[in-house]
Amino acid sequence: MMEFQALFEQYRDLITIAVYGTAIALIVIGLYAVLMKKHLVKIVIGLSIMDAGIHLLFVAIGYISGGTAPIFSPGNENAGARMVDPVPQALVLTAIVIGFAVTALALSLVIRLYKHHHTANIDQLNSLKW
Amino acid sequence: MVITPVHYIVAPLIAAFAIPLLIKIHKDAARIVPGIVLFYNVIVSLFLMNHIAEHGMISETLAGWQAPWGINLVVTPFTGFLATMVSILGFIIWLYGYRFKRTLKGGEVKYYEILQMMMIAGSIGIIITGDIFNMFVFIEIVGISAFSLTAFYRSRDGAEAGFKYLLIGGFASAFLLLGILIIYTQTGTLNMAQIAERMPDVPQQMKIVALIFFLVALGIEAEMFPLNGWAPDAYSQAPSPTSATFAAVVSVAGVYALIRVVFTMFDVEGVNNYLMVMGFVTMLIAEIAAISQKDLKRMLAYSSVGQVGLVLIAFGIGSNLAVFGALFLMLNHGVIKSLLFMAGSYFIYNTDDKKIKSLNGIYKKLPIVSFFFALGALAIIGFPPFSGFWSKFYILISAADEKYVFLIIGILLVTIIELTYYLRVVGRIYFAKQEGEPASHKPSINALVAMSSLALFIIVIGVYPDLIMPHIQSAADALLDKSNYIQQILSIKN
Amino acid sequence: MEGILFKIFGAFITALLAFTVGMLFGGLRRKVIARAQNRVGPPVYQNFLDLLKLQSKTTNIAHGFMGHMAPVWIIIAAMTTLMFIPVLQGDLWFENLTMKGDLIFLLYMMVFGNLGMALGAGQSGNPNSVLGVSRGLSQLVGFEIPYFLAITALMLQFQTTTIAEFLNIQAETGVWIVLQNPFAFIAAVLASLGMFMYAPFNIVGAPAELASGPRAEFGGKYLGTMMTGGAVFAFIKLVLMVDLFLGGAGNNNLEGIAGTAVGLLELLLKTFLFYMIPVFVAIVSPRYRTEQAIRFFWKWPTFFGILAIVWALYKNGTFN
Amino acid sequence: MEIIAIILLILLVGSMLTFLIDSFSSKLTGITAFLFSLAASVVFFTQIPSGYQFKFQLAGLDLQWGLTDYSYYFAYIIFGMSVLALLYSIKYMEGKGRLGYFYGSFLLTILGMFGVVISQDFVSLFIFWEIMTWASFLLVIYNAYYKVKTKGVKYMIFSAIGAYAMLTAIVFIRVHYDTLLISEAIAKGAFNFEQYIYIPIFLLLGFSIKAAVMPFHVWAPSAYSKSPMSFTTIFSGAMSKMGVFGIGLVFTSIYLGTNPENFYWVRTILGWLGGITAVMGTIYALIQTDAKKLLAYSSVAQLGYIVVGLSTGTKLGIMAALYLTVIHAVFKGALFMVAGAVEKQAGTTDMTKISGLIRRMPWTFLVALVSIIALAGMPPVGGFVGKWLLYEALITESNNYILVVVVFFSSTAAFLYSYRFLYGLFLGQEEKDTKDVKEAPITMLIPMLILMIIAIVSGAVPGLIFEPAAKAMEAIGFQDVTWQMSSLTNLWGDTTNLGLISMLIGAVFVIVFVFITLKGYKNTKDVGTKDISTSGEIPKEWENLSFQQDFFQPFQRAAAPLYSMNMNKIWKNLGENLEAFFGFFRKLYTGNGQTYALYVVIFLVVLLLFKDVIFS
Repeated sequence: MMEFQALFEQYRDLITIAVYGTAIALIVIGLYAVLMKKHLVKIVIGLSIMDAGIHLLFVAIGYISGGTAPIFSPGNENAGARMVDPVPQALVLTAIVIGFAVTALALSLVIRLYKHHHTANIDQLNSLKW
Repeated sequence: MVITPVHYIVAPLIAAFAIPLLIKIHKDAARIVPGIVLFYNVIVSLFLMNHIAEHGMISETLAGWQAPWGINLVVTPFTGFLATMVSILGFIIWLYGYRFKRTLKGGEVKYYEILQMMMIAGSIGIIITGDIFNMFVFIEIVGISAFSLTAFYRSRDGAEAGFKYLLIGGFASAFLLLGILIIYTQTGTLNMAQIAERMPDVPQQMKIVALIFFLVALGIEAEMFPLNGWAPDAYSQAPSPTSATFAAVVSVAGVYALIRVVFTMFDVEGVNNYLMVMGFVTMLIAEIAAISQKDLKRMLAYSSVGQVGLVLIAFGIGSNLAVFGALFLMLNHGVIKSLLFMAGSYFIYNTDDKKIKSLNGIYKKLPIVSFFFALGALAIIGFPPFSGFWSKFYILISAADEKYVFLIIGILLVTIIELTYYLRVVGRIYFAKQEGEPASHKPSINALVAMSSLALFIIVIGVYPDLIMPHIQSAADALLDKSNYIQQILSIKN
Repeated sequence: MEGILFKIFGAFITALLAFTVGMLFGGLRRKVIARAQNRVGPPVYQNFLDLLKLQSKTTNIAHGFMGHMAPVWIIIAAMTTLMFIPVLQGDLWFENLTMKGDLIFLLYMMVFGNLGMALGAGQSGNPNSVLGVSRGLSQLVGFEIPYFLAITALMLQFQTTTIAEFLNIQAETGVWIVLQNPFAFIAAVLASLGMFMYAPFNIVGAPAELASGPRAEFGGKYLGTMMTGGAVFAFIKLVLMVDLFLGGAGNNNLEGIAGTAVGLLELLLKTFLFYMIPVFVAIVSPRYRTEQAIRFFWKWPTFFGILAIVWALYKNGTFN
Repeated sequence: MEIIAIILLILLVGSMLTFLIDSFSSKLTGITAFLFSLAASVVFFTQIPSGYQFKFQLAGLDLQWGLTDYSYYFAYIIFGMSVLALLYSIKYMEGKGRLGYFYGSFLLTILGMFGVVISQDFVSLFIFWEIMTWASFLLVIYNAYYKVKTKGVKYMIFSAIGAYAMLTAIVFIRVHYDTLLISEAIAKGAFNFEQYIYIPIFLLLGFSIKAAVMPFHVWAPSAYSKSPMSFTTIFSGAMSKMGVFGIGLVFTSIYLGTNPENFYWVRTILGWLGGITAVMGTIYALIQTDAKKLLAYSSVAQLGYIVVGLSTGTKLGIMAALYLTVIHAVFKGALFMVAGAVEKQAGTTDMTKISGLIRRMPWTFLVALVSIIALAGMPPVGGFVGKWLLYEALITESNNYILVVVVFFSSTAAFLYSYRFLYGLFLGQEEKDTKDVKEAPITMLIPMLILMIIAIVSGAVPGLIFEPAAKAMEAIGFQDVTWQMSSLTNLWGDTTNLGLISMLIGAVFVIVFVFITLKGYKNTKDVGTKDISTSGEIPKEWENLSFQQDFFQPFQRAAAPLYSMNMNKIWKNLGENLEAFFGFFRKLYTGNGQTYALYVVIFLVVLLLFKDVIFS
């Protein structure tokens, strides 16, 4: 455990960059998928990826290097200072649940759209316009 | 205090889970229980309004955590006013829709009623919550209910509209999360009062970036141009009571969220001008899009967007009188647009066609509904002596106070556009020659009661606005008194 | 009481004078035209004979109430107008109601008769009559414009709208208005060409083409009465022009009947001379189509009319 | 309860009651409406003195209702015309559908008009103005089954432009002068040109649209002619006069409170607009083949005269305008009633289809004749007085010398359509299909005859109208308005003695009429219109002897350049181009969800890029 922590200390900046970079990359990839891909499922996947990126970002900002789990346990009453900020994690949990619901709904809509239109190309779904 | 704000949220949630069970006992439970819940919400609202009139604002904390840390629900005259309005309108819309869906099978009614109830409850949640992330959750609740309801008819267009709404709604939630993220990193709190308190210490750049994310995310909910591509589709494809709910409840909640964030949390210069300009653009584009619509509900949808634009203009002006006008307009728009959607849906029900041209001479078939539609049209344009006039009048007065000559002229010119298309429809209903025999579905008694109560409101408030004005005035005062809001919330320990 | 009787008697005298002079001038016109065309022509009193014949006809055809009323209208218009025009200046018999009405009133009253005739012609049901009316009314719009311009110019220049005042002004200054505002005179003369409806502006009643136009369906007592009215009207138009531009008549220092006689002679001379203008124009003119006539009136006469107003404003010092 | 509120309540209750009664008995509606309007006017004339005031608060605003001599003058017109029009309606509307709707809106319109004149603050003025507008809109589209999209809405759009111009002025009056009371605003000089010039301009714009002044007159002809005639009677007679009411109010206070130098150009512009309105109205009236349309255009022209009169701003000019206001209501009301009677009895007012009704409807013809004489402005009927005052005001008191000619041109050309109206409906060949036409019912004739008598009397004794008019002028700020009972005097002292003229004309009429009737009485044959001399032939039954098409063709050809300017077309093009332009913006909503998403992102990026510009 300690070794791992030491290793982590060594590459801390790198990991920070990696985490934030991954988050932003996920967001950009998701955006790209949503805006550029024509397939409905790909768009939904894009949305999920974007959400995932944001969630990652959230968790990343709450992280304190070397922190502990945000649990007050007997004998560990003064852990508050070293705790990882619990709020973003709570938020992310909620957001993941919501994202899951949205994705499920989106996919069901995609199925229905495909049934009606026999295509999953978003450019052809514009009977409602102007 | 017997009744607390949390009842707003708990009652619908319990009901939502209970309905699938209760439906086993009685098949009409799916219809009746939401009504009871919504009516209970009305009682809660009235009780709370009464309470805050005597004892000042309420800030209730959930799960025993004190205000800055725990989630709190806040009822000020402002949020209380909006919550009351939303719950009453929600109940009336339920009353209207009670028998509207009787042609559907029991199971579907269940989903419809639950979703509808959750949408209204979520909207109330948006309004009364004092926590920014909690607001996000409620926005998502409303969003998911709204996406599903938009696609409720399982038709080709319904699914398409639902998907578009969902796509844009997904963006809204993503950006909202990003905004919350930035705010949280800078202030370390999610309580809106505390955020507002700590906001002066936040670096200007961060503040503005966060604000922009909020503006875009909540702009989507508030149907601001160019973020409102989903709105006309969703309004026109959803079942009609849902369209009414979108106009009367969801858009109110969206505007509330935007205003709360802009007015309370942030203190950025220029945001007022931004609201004013974007509001005007929204209104202009929406109304000129509405004028050549061939589909009735789509026309009403664009008109709703236009009204929201006017509300944003008024909030953008930002003076006490302007906020007063804006709140009055939100109320009027909720009432009148509900009435229009309700009446319009009976037209569609009778003609089996959403096209405006199929309304020719429908007056003979549906005299009362036509009357309500005409009344609503006149009221929403802003003709005296109907309630719509006063809100527009106060907004114009407030604009004049700030010497926005061109804004006033612009608003009035747009009103002329609005007038044109509404009166074309009214003219068709009453005077065009009827072609073919439309089916005859007379409005049911509950729908008539719902519509008459709205019509009565329009006329009574139009003739005697003093009835409602003190409440709106105190709501406007409460919104603008930001420091009081912060102090109260952070000091209430109960 | 005596005054009123005297007035009524004066009115009769005036009417008689107007009737006689008008008929006589009508005859003279026919004679002059005949001579100019190298014919012998009818005798000067021919119009009186015509009238006698018409009035002594035993059967009369009426085309309904308005047809019956048309001559009445014309006489009303003629008599009323006559009463408000100073025939002889300051003369007891010919004063009538001179000071009780002004130019604007006269302008309208003079059209009154035409409308009556038009209505009578309308009821006859003869399309030719109505065609004539249509042309006549159109032409009316043509010549009234320069005429009104001329009159307005006079009003502006002399700050009055009463005809007797114009006579007084001319008597006081000793200069006829034709010299004080020549442009107004030109405009008025050109307009009066149309008013008399002789060639080239005689398409209204073109005998060959429209069967005499508005009068086509009138005969006997109706036509006779209308002729009477027409004669009085001719006199009125002439006297009005003479009053407005040529100093009027009767402005002499002689007392009693002699003064009246000299005044009448002066009046006859001036009106006759003025009358010869449209008559001579008629002799040498072909016929305009209606729109040509209207266009004509809206060009040069109107131009002179506007010039007259400018002149009047210049004279009364508006530009200073 | 305040008596003035009771009058409003009577009208409101009447409106609702008639609307409801229609479902039980449509015959009763007309009578009910008539009785309610009668009750309202009786209460008004007996209970409310001039100078009455009533203050109260609504919506946090100080409102005030009341009557000055000026508003009383217009109240005369409103109630007088309304009662007569409703009496006329009873028979006129008989057998038509939706009577409850018609009479309900009718009474609401009266309520609106009455409200406009009693309003002494801008908010109630605007409220009643709008009530009047939309209630009348309901009546305008009553007949227009196919033309809702264009005709009715056109009226409403123009009305709305006017109303909103007014509203703009009102909100700025409140800001700049901190008052909403009309009298206070005037006292503080709100209408002056030295201060906030857009306030009077916007107000004038608002009022002149209701008065159908160029270039906003295009709504009027179709709205007037498409409404039921009994409504057009007060539409043209009383409601358009609300515009006059407002212009008069604003204009006199500008005139009395402003340096004439600043005022000159607006006076000139308004005068010329009025003049051009008169000319355009007239020349379009004389080419119409529908009698209703002809009258409608003529109304536009007549309102042009009134505006010209107002624009002089002098005593005589305002007097002329006020006098014309009443007399136009009287004779145009009568004429619209005549048109309605013809429409009711003969089925149409298209002059190419009917003619020669004089023998069938003699009384109607009599009314038409007298009213047309008044319309043409000929003595001895009342219309002449108005024309005389107008000319004399323009010549003696104003310096618009060319304008007077324009007005004169218009009123001379008015003879053309005057004749056209009488000839087209009543004279000319009697066709077979109008043989069975009956005289209008007595309840339709009575209001017509009353109006006719007013027209005749006011020609001989115009002082009856001058008296309240002079009081009205004193109420809006003119001092020492002089008038005589039956003669007219201008600034230079020239008089026209109307009493004498009427007596003279009457005397000559009697003498000549007796003479011409008695002379050869037995040998006078009254023959029909087929017995005419066409080249010595007796025309056959089938021969077409009606001359109704292109009636004033020569004039039309001569005045062709005037006809080329068609305001209607200009507005129509503007409207269509605007809609096309709107259609272009509408394309932003492509219907593609991805595009919308793209908008969101682009909007976000733009905001982020320009954040320093937008949020300083």
